[in-house]
Amino acid sequence: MLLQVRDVTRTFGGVKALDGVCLEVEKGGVHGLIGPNGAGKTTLINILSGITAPSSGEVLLDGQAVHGLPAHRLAAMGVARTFQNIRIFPAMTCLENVMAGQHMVASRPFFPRLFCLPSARRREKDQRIEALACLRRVGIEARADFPAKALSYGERRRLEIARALASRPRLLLLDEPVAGMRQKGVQEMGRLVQSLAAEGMTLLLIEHNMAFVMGLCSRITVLNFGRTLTTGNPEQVSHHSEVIEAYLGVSESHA
Amino acid sequence: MDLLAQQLINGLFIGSVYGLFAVGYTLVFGVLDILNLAHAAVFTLGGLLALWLVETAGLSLWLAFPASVLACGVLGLILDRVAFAPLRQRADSNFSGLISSIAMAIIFESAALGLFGARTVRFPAHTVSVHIWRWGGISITSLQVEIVAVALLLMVGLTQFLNRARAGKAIRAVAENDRTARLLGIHVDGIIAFTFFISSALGGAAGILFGLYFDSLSPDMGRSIELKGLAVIILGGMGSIPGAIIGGLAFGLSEVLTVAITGTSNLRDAVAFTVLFAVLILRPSGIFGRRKMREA
Amino acid sequence: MEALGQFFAIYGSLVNFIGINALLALSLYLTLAAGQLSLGSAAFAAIGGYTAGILTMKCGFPFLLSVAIGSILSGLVGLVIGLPVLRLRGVFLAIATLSFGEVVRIIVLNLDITGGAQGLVGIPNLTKTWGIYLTLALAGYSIARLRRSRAGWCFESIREDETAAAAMGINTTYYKTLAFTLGALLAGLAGGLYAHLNYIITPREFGFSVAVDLLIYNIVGGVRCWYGPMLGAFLLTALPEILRGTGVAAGPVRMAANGLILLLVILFLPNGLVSVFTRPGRPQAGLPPAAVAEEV
Amino acid sequence: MRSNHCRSGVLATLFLAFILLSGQLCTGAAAAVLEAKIGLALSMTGGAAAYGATQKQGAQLAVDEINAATGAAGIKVVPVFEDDASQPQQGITVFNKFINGDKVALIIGPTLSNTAQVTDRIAQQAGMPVLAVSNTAKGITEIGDYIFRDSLTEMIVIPYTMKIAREKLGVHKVAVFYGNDDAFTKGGYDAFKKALADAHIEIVTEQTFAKGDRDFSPQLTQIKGKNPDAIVVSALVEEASGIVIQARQLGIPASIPIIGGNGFNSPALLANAGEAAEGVMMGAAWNASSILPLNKKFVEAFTAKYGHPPDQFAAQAYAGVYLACEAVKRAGSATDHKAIRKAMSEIKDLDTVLGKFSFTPERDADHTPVVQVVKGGKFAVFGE
Repeated sequence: MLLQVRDVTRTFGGVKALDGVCLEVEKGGVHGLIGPNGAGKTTLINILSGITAPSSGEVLLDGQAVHGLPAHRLAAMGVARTFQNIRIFPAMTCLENVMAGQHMVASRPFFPRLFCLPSARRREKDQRIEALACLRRVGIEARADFPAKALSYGERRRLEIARALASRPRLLLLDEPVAGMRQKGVQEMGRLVQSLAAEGMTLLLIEHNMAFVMGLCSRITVLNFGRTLTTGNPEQVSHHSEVIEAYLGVSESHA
Repeated sequence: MDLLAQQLINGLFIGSVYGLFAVGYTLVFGVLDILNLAHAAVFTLGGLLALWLVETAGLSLWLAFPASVLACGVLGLILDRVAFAPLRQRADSNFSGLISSIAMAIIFESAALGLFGARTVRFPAHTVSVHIWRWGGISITSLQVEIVAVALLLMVGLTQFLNRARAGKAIRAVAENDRTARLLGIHVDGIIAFTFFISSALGGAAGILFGLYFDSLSPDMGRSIELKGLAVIILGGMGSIPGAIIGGLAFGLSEVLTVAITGTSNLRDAVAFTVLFAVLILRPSGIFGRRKMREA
Repeated sequence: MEALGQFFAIYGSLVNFIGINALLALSLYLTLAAGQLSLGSAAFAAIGGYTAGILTMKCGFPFLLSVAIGSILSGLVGLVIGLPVLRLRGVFLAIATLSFGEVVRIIVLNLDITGGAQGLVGIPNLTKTWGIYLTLALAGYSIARLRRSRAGWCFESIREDETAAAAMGINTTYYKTLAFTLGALLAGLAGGLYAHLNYIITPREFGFSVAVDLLIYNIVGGVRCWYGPMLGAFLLTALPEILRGTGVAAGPVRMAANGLILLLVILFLPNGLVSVFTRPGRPQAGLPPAAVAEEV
Repeated sequence: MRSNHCRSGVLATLFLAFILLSGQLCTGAAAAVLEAKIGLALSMTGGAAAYGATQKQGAQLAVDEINAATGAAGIKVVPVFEDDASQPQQGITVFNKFINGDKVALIIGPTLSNTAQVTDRIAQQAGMPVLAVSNTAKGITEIGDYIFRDSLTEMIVIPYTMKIAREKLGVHKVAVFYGNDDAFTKGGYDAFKKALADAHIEIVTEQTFAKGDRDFSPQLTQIKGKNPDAIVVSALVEEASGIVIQARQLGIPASIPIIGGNGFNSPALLANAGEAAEGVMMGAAWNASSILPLNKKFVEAFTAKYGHPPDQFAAQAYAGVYLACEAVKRAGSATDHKAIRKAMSEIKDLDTVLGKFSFTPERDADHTPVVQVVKGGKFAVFGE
């Protein structure tokens, strides 16, 4: 078991965003996290990546308690993530974005750089090659020297994943990776996620696009009003009566 | 006892002056998240212009006051058009807006210096009639009462305006989220310009009242109140109108009480800024600020 | 050669001030490079300057030792202040550092050892032009080489997006404090050099307006590049003399010209003067069609 | 490219040399008239702009008068006004320009003592005479033997005032109120403190304000609570007016006099404080109401020219130009700084608007101060 979430609660000013959520993610494979708007999915991801601390409950990574640790500690333990509202570094080039993402794994001492030692140049060259590989991995190598803000929406999503990959994570949290994309983009993203899983990376995926989730995930957890509704394989989940109700209820109120 | 009562009155009064200055300041801050450092210069120009209208053009104060306030509103429009609107789309509009407002402040202040001279001047005596009431050792002037009243009226009136009037609601919508406001069909640029108009008009009015009460107007009169105004809008919570007035009162009282309690005035400003510092660290959203949730 | 001698005779002190201001601007740049808007650099310069000045004057310490101690003390204060203050963002941080600066200034004003308002008088004149520029060259070079080092990447990432930087594994608190402390260290160093330049330092030379000036140097020069702040400091320090040289009359007109130039730079050179010197070779100028978000 | 640069450099040098030479020739041609270039470093912008403006007016008036009186022989003043922006940094550049660029006969200014502390050392090193016309901080003339001043310091004015206050008004305990962030007002406070101790007057409370403050009621309320015989204030006129008005508004009776120093001696006090200024007492270097012909003529000419009466800053600047002129005239040269310095130090009992003027051996102003009181909306000499 790579990740265990036990009875996690998080309140914001009296409102319970998460209320005793439990979740287990096994090593390898793609785990889906779905639920209507406001179910607390992003809050959960924020807790898993250390951006928010849980009000109570515990989070175990490889059996080690990690809840309440700051984001950079969790990143150091191999958790990487993307954001729903894409947080790339707009003024950097794509390559620079990925190189910045190498923070956890790259050695970049100051003094060799200060004295222009060859070792510094060699290291930078290696890191550059590795960053280019990450860009190639997500299919935007051609954009390496473009400023990130000049990318298309889909490319930005990819860039953000490339940056996350640069830290060679064990667990990758993807927050709505295909939100707002057309069919073609969704398919490409699906292939990317699959190939990452095939390499043995564990992914936790938040998504609204049901077809996308059903097609990719081996297991799915459903959240509703801050509680775990159910966990199961796509087949089980899609036939779960409460799940159907939760989604129908939402779509009704939206209509 | 008289001493303390008088000090409380002093604090209430100077606090209202800070509040008056801060109301317009905080309005722009609330809507655009930008500090308009030219506000103090508009404040100065408002006072000096009204004086010029009274003294040189021979208008009565009742005409000069609205005329000058209007002119300051127009200055606000210019400010928006020249210094802020062109920068709005920039990623670093907080930084660059700050600087362009400083540039405008320099230009405005040099205009004040060039047009009105560097000397400290005042409204002609008896421009407004002043009564002084005394009870025992306590004294209050009618102007003090009027300024406190104007500050409170403005607080209530502006709050009502923002809550009730169409334009006021539009301002609040833009303050909340300009993109959503645009989607709702609000003419965002117009609303921002309007906000600048009101803010600067209020700044000008504050300048006139300030000049009337203290019998002293000079091109650099905005400087000393600028920092305190900044402190006040932080204390009160950014963008909060009642916060600006109450923050002003709190700041005024903290100054006065420092003098009253320690008996000396060396520490007055140090205490005020230490309080500000502490508030920022302990409660960054200010005493009355909505805690703006910054999403992760 | 004689013309050069003549130039230095008239503008030698200006050349010194440019160097000092460039150093101070660089110190602020360090903090800005990590995305933190500080208005406390002037206060750190004051701490460094007064400490160094007092040590050489009253304790007979050698020049370099005094300056080093002043710089280190300033850095330590930066560390202590930075830890709580850097939790704040944007304007709030600016105002917290500003109130820290005011408190420092008022303390200096009220101490006996600093000479109060009349300043610390009689500091030996030990700073030489070459010393300033050697320091500037070293500081500039180190900061230039900081880019692409571990800390450099961290600063840049935090400036771009603090939350994303944290999620990437950057200890943002550590690196923000590092930037702030290094900035304080450099400001203290510049202050120490400045103190030994003119026999005297006064609290007024480290006030709010100086803090704002330093910010202006950075924005006008450009904060995307290590030499931007130096360029800004150079141009704006020399500007009054340039205007004097071109015969713009002293007084309000020169002041207005100052403001106007600042305004033009900020409006038309979004990345500061640096953008004039960087070639538009990178595909930054002409964005590819893909720049427009195709979906959403 | 390179040779081009060289050539233009040579040309420029030749051109400069030509200009300089022709300048020399011109002065040579009109040998009968001694042309004295005087550099005036005044604060035209910044915090002290108000003083710089009136100083410039006073100086300009003196220059015009002197030049109008220049006949075939005599002295012609060429003033070079520069703005020190109330900042030491700019002051230094201005001084360097005067010394090395304009090559003036002597320098008048700068407006602020803080600036003078820095700039005057440069002049001293360069052997350039400086006449301070408004600096009153201590340690200015101590900078060196080229530094003079015609502004009587608070150290002279205030003890005299306190002596009179004690003798004539029976003042025994006072409250002191001063600006603690400004060299002038802080220096004034030091002078008051010493003078009060010497005159055995008790200080019941000390209060401070900062430059630019407009509200003084908290401090005045404290002072009122201590019931002093008088309030001694070290302030410049902007703050002085406000203090006077607010003291009276708070109900501090006119029987408790407010006593000030040089900073109070300005028509702005009368204009801005109005009736509240009645009875305010001040020790000052210049007697505005003096009926000596020289002073009367100055006040009239000034008022006619600028539409408002002069203040002490204007009077001291006006006197400064005359003193400078006298020194150049006596030295017989506008370039021999040594001679000008010597001539200046030898000025004795010269009639000026400040009264009979001499320099002390320490190059400070030496003339009788005056204690004035506001009576019927006008300055009057105390006791007259």
